Amino acid sequence: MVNPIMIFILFLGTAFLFALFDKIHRKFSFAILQLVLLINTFIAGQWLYKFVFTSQTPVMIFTAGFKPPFSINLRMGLEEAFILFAVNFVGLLSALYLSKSFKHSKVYPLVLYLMMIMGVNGIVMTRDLFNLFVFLEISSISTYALIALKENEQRLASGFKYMIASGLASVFFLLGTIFIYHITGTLNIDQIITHKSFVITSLGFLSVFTLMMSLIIELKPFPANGWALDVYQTTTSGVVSIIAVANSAGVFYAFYKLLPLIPHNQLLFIAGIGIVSFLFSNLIAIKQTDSRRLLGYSSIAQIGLLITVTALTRYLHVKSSTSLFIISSIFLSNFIAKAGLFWIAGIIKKTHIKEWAILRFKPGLLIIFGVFIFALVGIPPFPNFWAKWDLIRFLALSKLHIWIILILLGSLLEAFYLFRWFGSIVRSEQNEEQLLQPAYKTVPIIIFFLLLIIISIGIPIHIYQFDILPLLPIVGLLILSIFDFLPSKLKAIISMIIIAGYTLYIYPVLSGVSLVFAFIFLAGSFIQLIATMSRKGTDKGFFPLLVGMILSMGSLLVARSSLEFFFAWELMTITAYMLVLRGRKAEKPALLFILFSLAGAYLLLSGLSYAHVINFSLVGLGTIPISAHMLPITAFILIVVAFLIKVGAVGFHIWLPGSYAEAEDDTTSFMSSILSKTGIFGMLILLLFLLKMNMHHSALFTSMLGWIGIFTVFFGSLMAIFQEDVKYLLAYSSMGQLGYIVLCMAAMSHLGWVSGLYLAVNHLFFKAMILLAVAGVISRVGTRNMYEMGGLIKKMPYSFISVLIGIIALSGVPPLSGFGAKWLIYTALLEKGWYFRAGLSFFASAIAFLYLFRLIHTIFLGQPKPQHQNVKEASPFFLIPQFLFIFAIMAISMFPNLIIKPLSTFINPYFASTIQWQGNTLYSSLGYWNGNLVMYVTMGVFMLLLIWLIISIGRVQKVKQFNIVFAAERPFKPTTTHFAHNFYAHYKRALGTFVRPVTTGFWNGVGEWISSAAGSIRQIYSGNGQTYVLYILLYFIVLYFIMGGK
Amino acid sequence: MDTPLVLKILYSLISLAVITIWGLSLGGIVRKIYARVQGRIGPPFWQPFIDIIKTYGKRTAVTHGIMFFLGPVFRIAGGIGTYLFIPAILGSTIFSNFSVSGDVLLVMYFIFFGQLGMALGAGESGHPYSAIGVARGLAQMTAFEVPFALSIIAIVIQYHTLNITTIVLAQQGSILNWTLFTNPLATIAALIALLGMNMHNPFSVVLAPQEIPIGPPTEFHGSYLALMQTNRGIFNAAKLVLYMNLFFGGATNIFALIIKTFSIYMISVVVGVSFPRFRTDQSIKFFLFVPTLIALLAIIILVL
Amino acid sequence: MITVFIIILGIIMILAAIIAVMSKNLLTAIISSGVISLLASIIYLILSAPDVAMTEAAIGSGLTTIVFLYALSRIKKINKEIDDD
Amino acid sequence: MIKRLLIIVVIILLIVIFLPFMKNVILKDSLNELSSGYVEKSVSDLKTANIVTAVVVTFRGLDTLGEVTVLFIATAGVGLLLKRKKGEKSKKSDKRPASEILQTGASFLFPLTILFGVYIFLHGHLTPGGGFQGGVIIASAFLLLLLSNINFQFNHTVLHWVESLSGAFYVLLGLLGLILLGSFLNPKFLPLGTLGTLFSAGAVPLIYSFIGLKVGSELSNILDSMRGAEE
Amino acid sequence: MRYTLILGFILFMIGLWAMLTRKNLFKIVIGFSIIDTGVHLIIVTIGYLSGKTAPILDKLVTPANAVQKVVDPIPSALVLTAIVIGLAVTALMLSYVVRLYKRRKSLSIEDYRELKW
Repeated sequence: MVNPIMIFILFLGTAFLFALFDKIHRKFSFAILQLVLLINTFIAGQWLYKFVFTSQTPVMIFTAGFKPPFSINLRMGLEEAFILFAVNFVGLLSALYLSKSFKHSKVYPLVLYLMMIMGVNGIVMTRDLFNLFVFLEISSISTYALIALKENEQRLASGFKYMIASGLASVFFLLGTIFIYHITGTLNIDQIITHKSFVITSLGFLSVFTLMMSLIIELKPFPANGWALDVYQTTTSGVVSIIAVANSAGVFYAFYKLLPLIPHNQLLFIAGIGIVSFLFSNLIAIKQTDSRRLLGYSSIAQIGLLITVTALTRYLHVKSSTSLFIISSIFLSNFIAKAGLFWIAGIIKKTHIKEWAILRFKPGLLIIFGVFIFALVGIPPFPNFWAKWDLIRFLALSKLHIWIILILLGSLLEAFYLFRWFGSIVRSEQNEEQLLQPAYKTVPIIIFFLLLIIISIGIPIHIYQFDILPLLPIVGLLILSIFDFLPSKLKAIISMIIIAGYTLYIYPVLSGVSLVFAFIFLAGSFIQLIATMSRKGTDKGFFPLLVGMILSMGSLLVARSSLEFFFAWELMTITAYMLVLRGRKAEKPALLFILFSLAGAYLLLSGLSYAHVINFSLVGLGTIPISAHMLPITAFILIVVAFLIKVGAVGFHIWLPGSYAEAEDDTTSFMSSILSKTGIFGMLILLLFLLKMNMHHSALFTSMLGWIGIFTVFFGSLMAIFQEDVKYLLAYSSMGQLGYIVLCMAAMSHLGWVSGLYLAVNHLFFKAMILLAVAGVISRVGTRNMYEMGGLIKKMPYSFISVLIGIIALSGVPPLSGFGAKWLIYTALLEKGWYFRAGLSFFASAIAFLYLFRLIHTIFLGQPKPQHQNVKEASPFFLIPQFLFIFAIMAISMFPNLIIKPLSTFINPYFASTIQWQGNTLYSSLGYWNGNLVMYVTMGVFMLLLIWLIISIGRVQKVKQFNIVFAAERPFKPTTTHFAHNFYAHYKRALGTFVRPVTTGFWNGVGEWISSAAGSIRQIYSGNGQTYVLYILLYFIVLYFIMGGK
Repeated sequence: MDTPLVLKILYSLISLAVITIWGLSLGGIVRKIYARVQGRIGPPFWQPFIDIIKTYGKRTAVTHGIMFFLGPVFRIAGGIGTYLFIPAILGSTIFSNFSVSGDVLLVMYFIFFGQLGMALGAGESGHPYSAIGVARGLAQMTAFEVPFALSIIAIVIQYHTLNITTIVLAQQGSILNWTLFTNPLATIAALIALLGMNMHNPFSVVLAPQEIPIGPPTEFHGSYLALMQTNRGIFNAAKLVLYMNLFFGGATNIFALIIKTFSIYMISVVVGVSFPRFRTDQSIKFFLFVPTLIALLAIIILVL
Repeated sequence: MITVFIIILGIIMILAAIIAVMSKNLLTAIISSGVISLLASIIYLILSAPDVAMTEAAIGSGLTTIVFLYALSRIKKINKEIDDD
Repeated sequence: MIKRLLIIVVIILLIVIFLPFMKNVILKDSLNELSSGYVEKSVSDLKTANIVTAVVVTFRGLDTLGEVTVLFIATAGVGLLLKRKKGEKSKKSDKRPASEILQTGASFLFPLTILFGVYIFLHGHLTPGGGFQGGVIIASAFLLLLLSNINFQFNHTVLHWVESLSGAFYVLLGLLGLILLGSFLNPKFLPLGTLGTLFSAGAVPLIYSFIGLKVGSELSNILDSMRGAEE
Repeated sequence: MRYTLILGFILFMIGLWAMLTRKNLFKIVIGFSIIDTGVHLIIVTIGYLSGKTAPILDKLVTPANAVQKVVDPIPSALVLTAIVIGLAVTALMLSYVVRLYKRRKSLSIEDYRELKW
């Protein structure tokens, strides 16, 4: 093992001789610089390897031949090795990134660069308080100087502000150090910590406070951090990435080292400092348009989070390995992502975030950018995700509710601006511009990207002992990414094969209700994949995401623990988000989608954490004996709201119409007919737990849930009838239908669940059918506004048929399967005694009839438009799945027992059955229904009459358009003759009050409020360096009094 | 099923024939009464039969397309189906129809079948008036379905069953056992809904002869119209039979059926002649307010 | 005796500091701040820290002042260049 | 005005907060364990008469190495900011040359000053002063030259070599301690000698000398940069 | 020597006052160096033991009585370092001032605040 002191020797030896090396040639000196960083990375890596993979214990390195406290000693342990490795590695890469700047600069920047990295190394290793000060100064002073690299006015101004702020902080450090020395008589950190009882005296407290405040100010807490933002905004990319990650890492580690000095009861204040920084930085970032300043805010926020987490885990006495894992995961996510993003910023060379749109033409870089952003937000499998999981779990365990709320709130704000940025890039309409991507700049980015991926895969496997099963979605995604160059049709087939294979693979563990959902998720997807073959060209990116999403849904079914469930859930969310974002106008809807989904995911996360005893999954349901306290009421509510968001329950629905409608047309059908059911699946698991543990007040909760369900049905249907855009109409319709399912599940009875599952399956059939048909139509006519269509029945008869069957099935008109759903629902509701809900749902189903008629009428009936004269029938790829679904609907309409019987069997373990079969007649406690006979009677009557009509009429002439009775005049403009626009104007007059956008208004209000808050808070950053110094002092004073200084 | 299928079909045909004749006659009678009220002599009560025979006799020359063609078929199949799923006379094998297929929910939803077909047929004709009429009709339908459904829910609460035969059975014995008396609020609500269903004044804006010639059926003629006229008789009667079963103690023989359906129909007629026409939004608001509240009250009383 | 001496030195230092801060003339300010260091080094001597005293005298009052003066002169030079242009 | 008021309030509050620093400090009258240990060890183990030097060069040698580094960084930083790039023209200074007396005096004093500086750091382990103080004196010698002769150009090559090599040797001495005695910056690999003589205290005087050279050349460099010299 | 301690803090506050209120960049740097001087004074005071002599062995201070005779050498060692660091920072700050002035021809800190929010 190489003595870690060699790191310093190497750094200093080369730095001191650097001027001489440089006299030989810049290439030579630069190579030396690279070599030093490489060797040091290697040394640190070697230690890291030892600590991780062998039972190496931390070592102390003494200097000057004396033992501490007489001499300064260094420590090399797991934490140190980890940070040193990261810092030296990022130093190496950033040096590569800067190679061109270095080539043309004076010799000084190279030296300064080396010293900056060495400073951080020293900060991390030293165990002597004053030595820490020296190294802090080394790294700050070299930073001050490096800020002026490629000098311009703004860099100078920001550098100066940085110097006075940081200079003040170091004065505080010095003051604290000397008084601590005065009290304890030592400068050795470990000794000081063992004597830490001195902190209770007023002098002791003040000393420690001053010392810690110095470090905290160096960590740039809100609001005492204006100078840091200026530095982030202006400094050249290669340098700022080091400042943002390596320097911060060093200071953070110093803070971590000294944290034991803080008395236990004061730790929460420290955590508070962090959380304030986290929340407000993320809040203000919302208003930020300068890309680097935005990244700066994000960095500061992440450091704030780190401070919070460190203080909290310490406060909670979390096991050191666990807390280390949490902290290092958050650290690493930010470290890699932020460095990468700043590097990318240097390639883009644009300041405004909108101008980053040029990334759109560089798919590789865009993917990397996206991955970095996802890593920051904490999307699985990136490290932040795992950290968040463990962290929230601990907080929930210790009942630190407010911290959970604040942390998740801040994360949501962060997700908001990051995803907004991402979305605006993907969906911008900016033209392509030349973008130089020199290798020396891209290589570091790619290396970090790969590193991130490797770590992200490693964590679940090594730390959480994941086997391949929960990781299959990622595998699927990767496989399809490899084949992404193939034409769409081929990829669709590969996707189908993968899904089929996956289904076979998981089939043995499926049973009962999971079979039903497997059918919906996997078989449903399989069939709809046929429609995706209509895509032209290679259509990059679509299939990997789609397969990822589908397999994640499959993962939900076979999850064995809460973690696996949540993992799959988040994976599904993010892939769905990316799919939505592919829609042409999907920027805003996709943002809403991801925001609400993430909010839901965070609720789920906290809910699962509160109910940490249970394994929230179908499999987990049977594993342990369950008692009532395992699912606290808070957990129940949190989880249920999470799923309600997913199904788009009223109040949380505003994300739904836009994202369903603006996604690509075939994607919409996946989302609406399949993805939406995941919320139902989750709710089902939750209700099963509820059922098993006999929770107090559970009747009240399910009753509330029922009301939410029925209001979702009502408002969804009502809003659907006023839509002019066919996809919005169908989106609202989905919302309504999902509401029915929620209502049924909430009934908590055998019949209720049977009807819920029945409707879920049925909804898959008819909604997929209608949406695919509509997608086919849109693909031909090129518009989504229904009033711009009309009379298409003659051009697209097959699509018409499937829409017709679809709407009959949806509206519940006998004899098709939809009536079965209605019959089951009403019987269940009446049996349950939910009379008003039954009444309202009857009203809603009548309203559904309105929008369905409008759908079929305005598209297929009425007057055709002249521009659609040459429209052809939709592509067979759209038609094939539709007809498969028609077949399915016909089958279960004829023989409802085909589906109801198995469903009933699946539900039997949970509820006593209240239905029975006599032949083909289904008897409930209230009524009966013979689907078979209804079909025969109806068809019989219908056929008889049809034959009669054909016979009685004889030959008829098929007339042309406009050959209609029209008060002696012939209308000649189809546009005016086709009664389609604002179809239900009178209805709006009557019931318009119910569809006033109250919810949208509410959420808009929330958004505006947040935005204006951000706008006014950021005014504190006046740009004046002196004001920033004043803030630092105020911050110092206020905190002193808050923390109860005596 | 005790009765063999062939026999069952035969019985149903008989039952259907009877109800068709009665339904059409009822229409004639009502027109007569209208005329008398307005001081005219009016057509004879068999006028509907004549009309139907006449329209059948006309040449059916034009079709606008397949749905246009199927529309009337849907419509009358809906009417016939609705009737066939209701047991018309208690205890009668002939008039029990195909009520074994389903309960009152089936009947309620089967009503939509005809509506939908009609709407589709009218839609394909491409005539704007048809579309306007359909929009109005459907909108109004959603509104009157609410009190109707609520009063049926009230009945279900009352009798703990969805089975029409059982409901009728429960009302036997005394006139006081009728739902009309045991649950007057529900009955009133349902009767108001019936006004809308029959599209008589004040809820006749769907057909609005002056504004949008005759609404949805504008483009239909010849055999199409004949089918629809027939349906008007059957469907009308079917609804009345349903009401009779649910609220008026059902019928144990054909005469009771005739008397009761006539009386129920008269109620709507009387109201019809004495009110002006509502606009669609007015009628929607009306249905969702007065009768809905009444029906809700009925349910609340029952639950308590 | 020493205490009185220190108090007198202290008062002079404070005065010098105030002059350094308040003076409109930069040169005066720079010289005053040099004086502070110089006096501080005397105090260090009194406090039995001759090493520190030497360093403070050499670096704090000597070099620092010179660096200040150099900076000032460069600024004046820049001004002159503007005037020349 | 409000801001001014706020500043006053801030300073008053800071004074209030810092009161314990002034009030509660119990000024001691005997050495604590650590410092008495230093006194004993520097006498017995290091044979260094100037205990501060023992602390600076040996016990807290890493600090001093860092300190030299800080100066080094400052040199580089000032150089980065203020040195003209090679070949970049500077306006001819129209300053009047210094008087003859000053020029002559300077060239006379220059070697003497250098010598004095060297003396200071060579005796760092015996008397007050040491590498830093000596280094500053060396730098002041150069300053003298600069002041007396405005067109004076440092011989950069020599300066670079001195600066680089003295730094490197400093590190090398530390490394020798590591190699020979197992710990970095351990000066005991040279004979300790007798307390109070020039050749005592192991490698301490050697180290301090390199520090002196290093500091001297660095400070000269800073001054040179401040003056606006070429790279 | 509580006086020097207090003196140190007074210098600290005066320097702080300069940093907060003077608009001139030079004055801010001067303020900073005054703060530094104050802090150095504080540190040295902490090491002082009343009535003791410098930690250098000579005729009066022998190896035998050194422990009883000398002041604490550690703060002195620390201050040495701190002074040098202070010089480094000051020199760098002044370089910035020169460069800023070269570009903007202004010494007022209020002229350098276009970066904000």
